Amino acid sequence: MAGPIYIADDQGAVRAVQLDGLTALFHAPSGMTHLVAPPAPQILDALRQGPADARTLLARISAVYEIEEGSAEAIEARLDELEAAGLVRRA
Amino acid sequence: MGDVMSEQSSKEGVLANPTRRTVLALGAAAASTVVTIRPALAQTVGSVMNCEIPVPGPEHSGQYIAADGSLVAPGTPGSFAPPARPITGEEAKTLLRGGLTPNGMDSQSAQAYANYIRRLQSGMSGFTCYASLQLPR
Amino acid sequence: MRHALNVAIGPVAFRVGSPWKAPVAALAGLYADYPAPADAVCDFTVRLEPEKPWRRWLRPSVAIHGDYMLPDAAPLSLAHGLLAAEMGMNLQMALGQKRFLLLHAATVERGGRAVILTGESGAGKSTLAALLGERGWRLMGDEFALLDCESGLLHPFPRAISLKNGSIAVMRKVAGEGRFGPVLEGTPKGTIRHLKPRADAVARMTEPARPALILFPRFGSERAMRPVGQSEVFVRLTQASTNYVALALRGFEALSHLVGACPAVAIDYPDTDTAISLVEELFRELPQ
Amino acid sequence: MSRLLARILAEPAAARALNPDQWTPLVTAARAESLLGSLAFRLEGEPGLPRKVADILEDARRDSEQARTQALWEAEMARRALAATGVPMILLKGTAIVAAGLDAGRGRSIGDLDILVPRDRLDDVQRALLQAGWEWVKADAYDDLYYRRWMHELPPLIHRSRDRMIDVHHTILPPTARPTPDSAALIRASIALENGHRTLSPEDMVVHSAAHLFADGDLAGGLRNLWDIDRMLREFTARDPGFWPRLAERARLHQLRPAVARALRLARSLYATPVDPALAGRRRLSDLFFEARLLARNGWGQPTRRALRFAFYLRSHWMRMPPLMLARHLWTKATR
Repeated sequence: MAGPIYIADDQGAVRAVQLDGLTALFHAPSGMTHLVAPPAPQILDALRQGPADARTLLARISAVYEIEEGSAEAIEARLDELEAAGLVRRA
Repeated sequence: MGDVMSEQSSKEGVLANPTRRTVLALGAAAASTVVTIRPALAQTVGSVMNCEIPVPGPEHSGQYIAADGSLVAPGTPGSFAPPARPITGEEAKTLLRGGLTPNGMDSQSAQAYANYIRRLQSGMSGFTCYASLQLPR
Repeated sequence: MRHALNVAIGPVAFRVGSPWKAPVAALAGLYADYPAPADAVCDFTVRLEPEKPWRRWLRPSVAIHGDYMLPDAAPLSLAHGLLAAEMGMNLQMALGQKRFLLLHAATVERGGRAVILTGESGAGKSTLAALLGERGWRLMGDEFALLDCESGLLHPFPRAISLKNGSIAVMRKVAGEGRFGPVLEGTPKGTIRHLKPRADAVARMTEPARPALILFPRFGSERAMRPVGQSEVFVRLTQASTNYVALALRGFEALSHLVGACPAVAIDYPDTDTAISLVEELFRELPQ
Repeated sequence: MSRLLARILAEPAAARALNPDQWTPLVTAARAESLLGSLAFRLEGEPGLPRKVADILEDARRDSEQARTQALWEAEMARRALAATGVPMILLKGTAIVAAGLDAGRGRSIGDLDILVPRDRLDDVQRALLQAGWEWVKADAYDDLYYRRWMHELPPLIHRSRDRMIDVHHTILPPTARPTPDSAALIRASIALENGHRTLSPEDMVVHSAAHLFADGDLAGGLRNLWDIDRMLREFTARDPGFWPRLAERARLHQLRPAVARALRLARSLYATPVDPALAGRRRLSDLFFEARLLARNGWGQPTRRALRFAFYLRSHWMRMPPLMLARHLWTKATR
């Protein structure tokens, strides 16, 4: 069964600066700054290709990166965090 | 300044130009990957005010403080009378770290006061002072 | 307000008023060499007034009010009116400053390049900056560094240095009695005495400098230094800033630029001489 | 000083005649009345301002842009939190004004998020907000009971990570107040904005502002609220010639015609607002007291006219509660 579908703000809404290992994001709609660690930036990028549920996202990400087994739960946990921060929303 | 910014910005995004087959750890379900910067006053508070926390606040004056920091009717068994004067910012800092008990308080009531302070929420007397004592979240 | 003083400190002008004469007179003494605000317009107003009307005469206590105020601020005794004025001005900066990114940091400058000293209160940055200010550096400020979001330059905020307890004697050895304000005993922070910055620091208070080095000094341990990574510097500076969030994108850009442009080092020191030699050494090693 | 502030707001060109030493008191009074942002937008582009004044006003404009971003973001987060419940969420007060892009929102300071929802959906709303990270601002049992029994809103909630408060209203005046606005009509007439939010209809927004100003409080911050009314009246009447009769009709429906009439008279007096004379009615002696209360602020930002302020404070309690209840309320507050 498919989980909830998530949407990310487009690239223009977010300014990103790399700071050794972490990414500082300025999110214009909220005026808030978030420091995010991998895999959060990768998830946001994958989600910008179009709305998706956790399973689709996992597929998009594993097309590019080597990832461990059984990662759907971890992706969902990351999406929950990103949703709480307002960086992604449910469709 | 604009130049440096555009060099640093990940304009292309991470996926557009990835290192093929880089290992990406998705992390444990419980780990956190987002830290949000909050407004801060903590470091400057000593410079901007002489801060104190009334226990309890004037809106609840007369009530006693239970060991868990909640407010109860005066004389409730196991509860403590309020301190004679407000707790200063410095004392609160010491109390919250479980350090020495300020003068004129016994350790059990000090513990109850510390718990009261921990339960303060925005809008209550003393909250700004308490919030300012917090380490960065 | 019966008594009032307008004073400019760096790019910021204050109006301080009180129904009592003493706090305003003390402040006027300390800031006698500072210019009056340009255009006769002040950025911020501070009121040092009785909390309740009868408190003007009966056990007088000074409440710190003004354009910006905080709940939970307790009044000070009238004898500590000068400290109340200092806190009142700091409070306006902390809550009301929206032009510059405000960092809770001391700043010193040499050859147009500035060193930012920041860290928790009590780390000794104020005393260290004051000492550097007597040893060939220009003191730009002991409390707040003002980062211009457009130019990336630091503006001075050379208010009178607020010395606490032991550091009063340290500074008394290197600065003449004439530069000190009255001794304020028994304040919530202990004994306090204000030191006027050197004349050149006041004369050059509108002259900005380019940030070159960020230091996180810590007093009390063996001499040590440790480079600090960019993300740690970024987060620590957001926590040292009272207006980072309020400045939104301008703050983000200014701070990320600062963090990208300046090396950052945490330094531990057992005594001030060691601290000064560490600062000199790190400053010499900077690329020209 | 507040009178000068009101005058410059109404007629920005008058700022050219100010002496240099009038500016600091003006800025201080404007800050104390939460009107500095509005003043800054009114004086934008005004020639001949002292350099320092121009800087202060520029900072104020930028600051209010940030306040606007934060307010709209909080509304968006509430909208997301309530989306699954299907409850219509209507923005009120400052957030509604900026969400609708009204003139009154230019430079406006905004505090808590205020929303209006149908009374019979309060439980769903409460549940959804608590689940999305809002928490009760701790209140003891008495306060809680007080809110639930007598107030027009839930006890305030605060978001645990964003530290912003939300007030959830089910009507626009306490049920104990003498006028009883028709909350079902408010909700029925509400309008959808392009950005996905809802606000009250223009007429109801003015009625709500007037109710908030004169029927629900001690007039603290009243100069700013009256400025909202001035801006809205000018904008709504310019857009739509049929506005005045509909405003009159809505004011009658919500039993708030006297409050609306007084708002019109005071706006005309302080901000030179063009108003419908029939709806505004004849000037009353008591208008002078309201005017004096609204202007009770000096150039040091200090409140003045202590006795008058206290009288209005008592009035605010008197209006909200029947006498017996007021006595009980004050007794409980005094004895605990």
